[in-house]
Amino acid sequence: MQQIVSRLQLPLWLSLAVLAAFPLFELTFYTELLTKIMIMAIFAMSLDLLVGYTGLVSLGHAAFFGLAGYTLALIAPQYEAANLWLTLGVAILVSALAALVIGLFVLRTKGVYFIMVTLAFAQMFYFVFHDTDLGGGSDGLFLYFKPDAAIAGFKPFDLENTLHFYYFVLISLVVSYFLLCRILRSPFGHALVGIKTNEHRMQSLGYPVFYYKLASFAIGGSLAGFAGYLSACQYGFVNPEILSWHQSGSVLLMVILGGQGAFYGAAIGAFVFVLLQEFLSSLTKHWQLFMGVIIVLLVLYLPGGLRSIGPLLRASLLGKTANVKPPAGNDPPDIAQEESANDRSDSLH
Amino acid sequence: MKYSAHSFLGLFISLVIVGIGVEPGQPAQAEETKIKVGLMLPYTGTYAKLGNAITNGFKLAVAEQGGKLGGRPIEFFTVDDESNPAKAPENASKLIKRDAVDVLVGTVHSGVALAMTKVARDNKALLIIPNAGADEITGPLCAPTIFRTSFSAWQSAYAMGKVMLERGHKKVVTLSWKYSFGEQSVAGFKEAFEQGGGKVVKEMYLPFPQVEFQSYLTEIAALKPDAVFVFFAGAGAVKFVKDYAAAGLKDSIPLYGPGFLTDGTLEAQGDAAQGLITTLHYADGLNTPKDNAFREAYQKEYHELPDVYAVQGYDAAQLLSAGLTAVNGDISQRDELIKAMASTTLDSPRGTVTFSKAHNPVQDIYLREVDGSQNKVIGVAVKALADPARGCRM
Amino acid sequence: MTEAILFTDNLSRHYGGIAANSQVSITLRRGQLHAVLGPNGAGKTTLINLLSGDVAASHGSIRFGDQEISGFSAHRRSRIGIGRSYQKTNIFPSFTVFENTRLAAQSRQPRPFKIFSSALSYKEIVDTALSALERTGLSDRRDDVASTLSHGEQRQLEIAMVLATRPDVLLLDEPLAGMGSEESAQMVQLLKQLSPHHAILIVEHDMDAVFAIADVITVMVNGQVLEHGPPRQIRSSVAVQQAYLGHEDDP
Amino acid sequence: MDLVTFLIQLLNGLQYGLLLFLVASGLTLIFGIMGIINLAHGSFYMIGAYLAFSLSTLTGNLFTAILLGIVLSAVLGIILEWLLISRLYHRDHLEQVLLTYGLILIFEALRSILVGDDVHSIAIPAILNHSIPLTDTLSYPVYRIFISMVCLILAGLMYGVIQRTRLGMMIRAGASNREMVQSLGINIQLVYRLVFAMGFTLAAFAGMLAAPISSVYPGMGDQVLIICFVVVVIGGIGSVWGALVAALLIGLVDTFSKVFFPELAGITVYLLMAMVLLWRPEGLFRMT
Repeated sequence: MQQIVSRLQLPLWLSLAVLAAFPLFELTFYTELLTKIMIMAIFAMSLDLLVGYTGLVSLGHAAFFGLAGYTLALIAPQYEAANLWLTLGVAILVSALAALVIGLFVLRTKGVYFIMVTLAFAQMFYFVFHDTDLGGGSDGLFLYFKPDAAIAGFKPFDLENTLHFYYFVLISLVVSYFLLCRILRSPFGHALVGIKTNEHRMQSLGYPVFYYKLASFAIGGSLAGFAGYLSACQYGFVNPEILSWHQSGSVLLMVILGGQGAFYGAAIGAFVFVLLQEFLSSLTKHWQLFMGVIIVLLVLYLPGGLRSIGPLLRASLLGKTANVKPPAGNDPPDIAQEESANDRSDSLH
Repeated sequence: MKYSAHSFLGLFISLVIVGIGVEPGQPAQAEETKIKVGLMLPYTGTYAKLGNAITNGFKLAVAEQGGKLGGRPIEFFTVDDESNPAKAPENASKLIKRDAVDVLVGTVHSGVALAMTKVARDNKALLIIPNAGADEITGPLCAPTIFRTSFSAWQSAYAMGKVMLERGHKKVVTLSWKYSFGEQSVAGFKEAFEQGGGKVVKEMYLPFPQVEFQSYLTEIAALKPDAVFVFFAGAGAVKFVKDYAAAGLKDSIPLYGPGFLTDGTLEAQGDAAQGLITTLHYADGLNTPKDNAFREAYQKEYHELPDVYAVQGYDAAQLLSAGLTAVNGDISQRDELIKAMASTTLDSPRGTVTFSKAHNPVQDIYLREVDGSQNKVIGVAVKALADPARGCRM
Repeated sequence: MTEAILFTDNLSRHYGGIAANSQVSITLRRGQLHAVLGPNGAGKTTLINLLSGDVAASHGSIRFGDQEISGFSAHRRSRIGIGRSYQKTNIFPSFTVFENTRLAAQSRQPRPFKIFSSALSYKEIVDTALSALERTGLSDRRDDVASTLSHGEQRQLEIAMVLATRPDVLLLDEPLAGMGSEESAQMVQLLKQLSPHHAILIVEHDMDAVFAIADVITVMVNGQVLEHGPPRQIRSSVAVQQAYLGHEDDP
Repeated sequence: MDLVTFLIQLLNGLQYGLLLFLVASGLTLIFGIMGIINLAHGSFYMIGAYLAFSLSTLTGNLFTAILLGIVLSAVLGIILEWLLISRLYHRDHLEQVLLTYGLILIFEALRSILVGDDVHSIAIPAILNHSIPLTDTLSYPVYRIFISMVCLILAGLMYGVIQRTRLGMMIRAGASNREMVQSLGINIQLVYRLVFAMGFTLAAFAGMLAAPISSVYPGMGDQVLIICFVVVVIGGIGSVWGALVAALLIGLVDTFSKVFFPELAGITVYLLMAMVLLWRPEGLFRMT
């Protein structure tokens, strides 16, 4: 209780303050870039719930991201602004339902199968939008007006305004983060981490593991849908590429880059990935080569992600050799660390 | 113990954010007089060659005027659009908002161009499209600040409809990729062909960019039409023309299409393409003084023969030059500039080009026949053809 | 006679042509500690797997009370009151000892999908977990990460987790394996305490312990039941001595 | 649809399926035996096609190019296994996914740097550049028949190797029990290296064979990869026989759906996969 500002909270609040103050620089392009990055951070966190906390390595997460974006583009009227709250609700619902249905199929598989099957299902959605006239085919759909936030005539903010949109996304990011942390702290969240750690034992302890995984998959899908909705809003444009497997690959990369099993890690991953991409592509047209090399080096030498740099550095500075190499893939997800981001008043330790 | 790790990361994020805040490469304020041109074109991927040809053409025109247009030096900002529509809005806004370009030039891929059009409309930016042929750009999406120096999908396909009627074909099967440019090509063709009494017995589509044609060829063979109209470009065009010949159809059912079928692909298509008849707004062997001079200059500069894309890039610079000259390089006189651009008559390597009300080129569509590695002109399919600009309210 | 809880009738499991269990019929009763003996490969662990649902039966039936449960999944069997421990320690190595048992206790929570309340705010679950730790003597290690425990302590944790699910039937696969003598004695003591209120099936190699605590012993060989009865009867059985005790490899 | 057209479409479907099998068999072997999920498998196909292009331009003969290409891709496979893949055996699937995803980016970039982004085509060798007239309008290209025959022969060879030879025995044993193989004193490291090189070469070889009919273009590996995943999921991981059946099934379903439901053609194979998953989550021919 006495630790109102926990160890983790200070840097997080600092980052938040920087983000909140950034638009004061009046760099429109970079404000928009940050908006995009924050949307990707929500997307990456939603995947981290699956990868880092439930042990479900999904290579088809872009399906839910794209589905919500398309939902917005399809239900929004062409010549006026759509209602934000209504369309947002519908879009998230569509993503959640899709995740439930796909989950019923893909969760029947495990391991390598799961990876391939999620990829294949996402690809199926890609082709639905790519090959049929439903969503404008491979050319995609445009959204000429950003959704209107008015509730009963009162308009709290205007998304057409770059600044308003920026803060709307920033608040969404913060809310998503705390929501996820809360879920993680719940009995349900603890059970998910149990499943990631030792699914078989969870089963024999009496947990209907399938339904837990399904619920997690649906929550992750919904949040990905939220991010997809925001992304479609930002650019007023959806295209099959937003549900392509490269998009799924990129978001998985963000999660791993930051360090799976910590939501703020996924957010860091999103920041670093997008900025890296910006930076490399401004250097050379063959930026993919460098990106590829960075990925390979990351997997070989920093499997714990950027999040593990600190401990690694400390270990090498102190001359410790133990624990320098994190046990690949089996890192215990940081329940405790995430929890400390919330208050610890009910800790029983 | 955890403190240092997390504070490190927090610091890192902060630094990154502050870092990008400081980094933007503001061009020096001193040279106000420069006109900033943003080239958003594909420099990697399937269309990379087209992007380079357009860039070369544009820069050739600038070089011919001593590195200036309308008396102003030109500064280029380049973004590789990767032909990826998903990244298009962001790339376009990068040029408009970060680099604050005066003119946006791009691109090849229609989907990307549509997204650029939207961003340009939203920001009221001047946009010159040197290739993408989606009908909407100079149709429902038309705007005073948006120009095109290439063609609309409708144009070359409509001309082909007339040609195939003249050649006595009545019953035709069409095949194309299922995306708007393909569908619009087929629609343009069908309009001319059925108006003249022909009949399209079957419209077949396959998803873009699939290239497994065998089952479609089998169906064509079973339907036995008088002729086949196709829209394909690039890799798909290469493969289709070869598969068509390998299936033995080339000798029994004649194949036609807009010129993209055989442009920039002849080396790869080899014998399979010989004798194919296509329509396009440019051709080899036009033998006009302007075209000959252009070809010579281009070859001297880049050590290869120019293609239709280079012409379109060249004309984009000519169009901009016409506008800038009219306002003596003062790009802030936006209305005057646009008026001058819209009413100009370009002396293009392809012939004389004017602009329609929707800012689409009005131009001759040539009839061409593949001969060796060239698309030799054999006539004019339709003179001074203008796109109907359906849905344009301007 | 004490209450019979779990019955099997001609329970069999085949792998290809090999019968890991063949026509096993046993009855577990509350208050009775039922030990299963047999040489390696006799099918003892398979029997536990069959009862717990980790492995599906090829033939035969399993009844829990008056319910046929051979079609139940493992988690469902756990929820109706069949708890098991594993021969190879099967815990959550990266969690604290407390969280291991708390997670086990939480499995009995009536509303599992509450996603916004703190896991630590459920007093009953926490109490169950703490009491399971206390009974297994792990209370003072509850904040340690499970992987740092000694082998014997991990075995105790294994049992604590089963207890935290409050089962009626305990299926214990070699709970004493690898324990020191003091820990063993403690575990034997615990088993004695648990016996009156649970039906316990225990697979164990430690003969002295088995004969000291078992009420009933079943001897298995090659997947089949060889002999069945109270310890005295088993000790004097010629068949058992020939098949098993005669060439026992465990000292 | 008349009978002749139906039979020709059947032939089209089988030919497509056989080629798919060639790519997917390497993928399933690498999965099944080494436990590696390899996203870069599509890139191997792409590399094969570009090797065929570069080498046939260099030597002027496709067959020479293919022979050289096989040797080169086997060497490349061995180097790749030694340099990178061998470090992945004890890592989890997530890291394998990422590393091989990184490889895709690297290979595409190298392709762009070394060969450029143009579309290229490769001439069909003169002796195979004929067509067999089937109806008055349609002929069937001999080269497509040639591809099918080669694929069939390879499938037979693979069956023979896996069922009859010592290497095959190691492969089968390696798939079912890695530790056991090690304890038998078999050099598992060597087996893995061979299997990976074989998988690489199979994919590359398929790319070389297909190059004359598909032409050679950037990003050609992507589509192949995902369809191969579907093949492996349907057939069952590690089962070469399953891959053959699944590939033929997909070839037929894809071809006929293009004829009957052109709108849904892209989706039908995935629907097929969904149905198989409901029925048998482990695939049709899961190796046990």
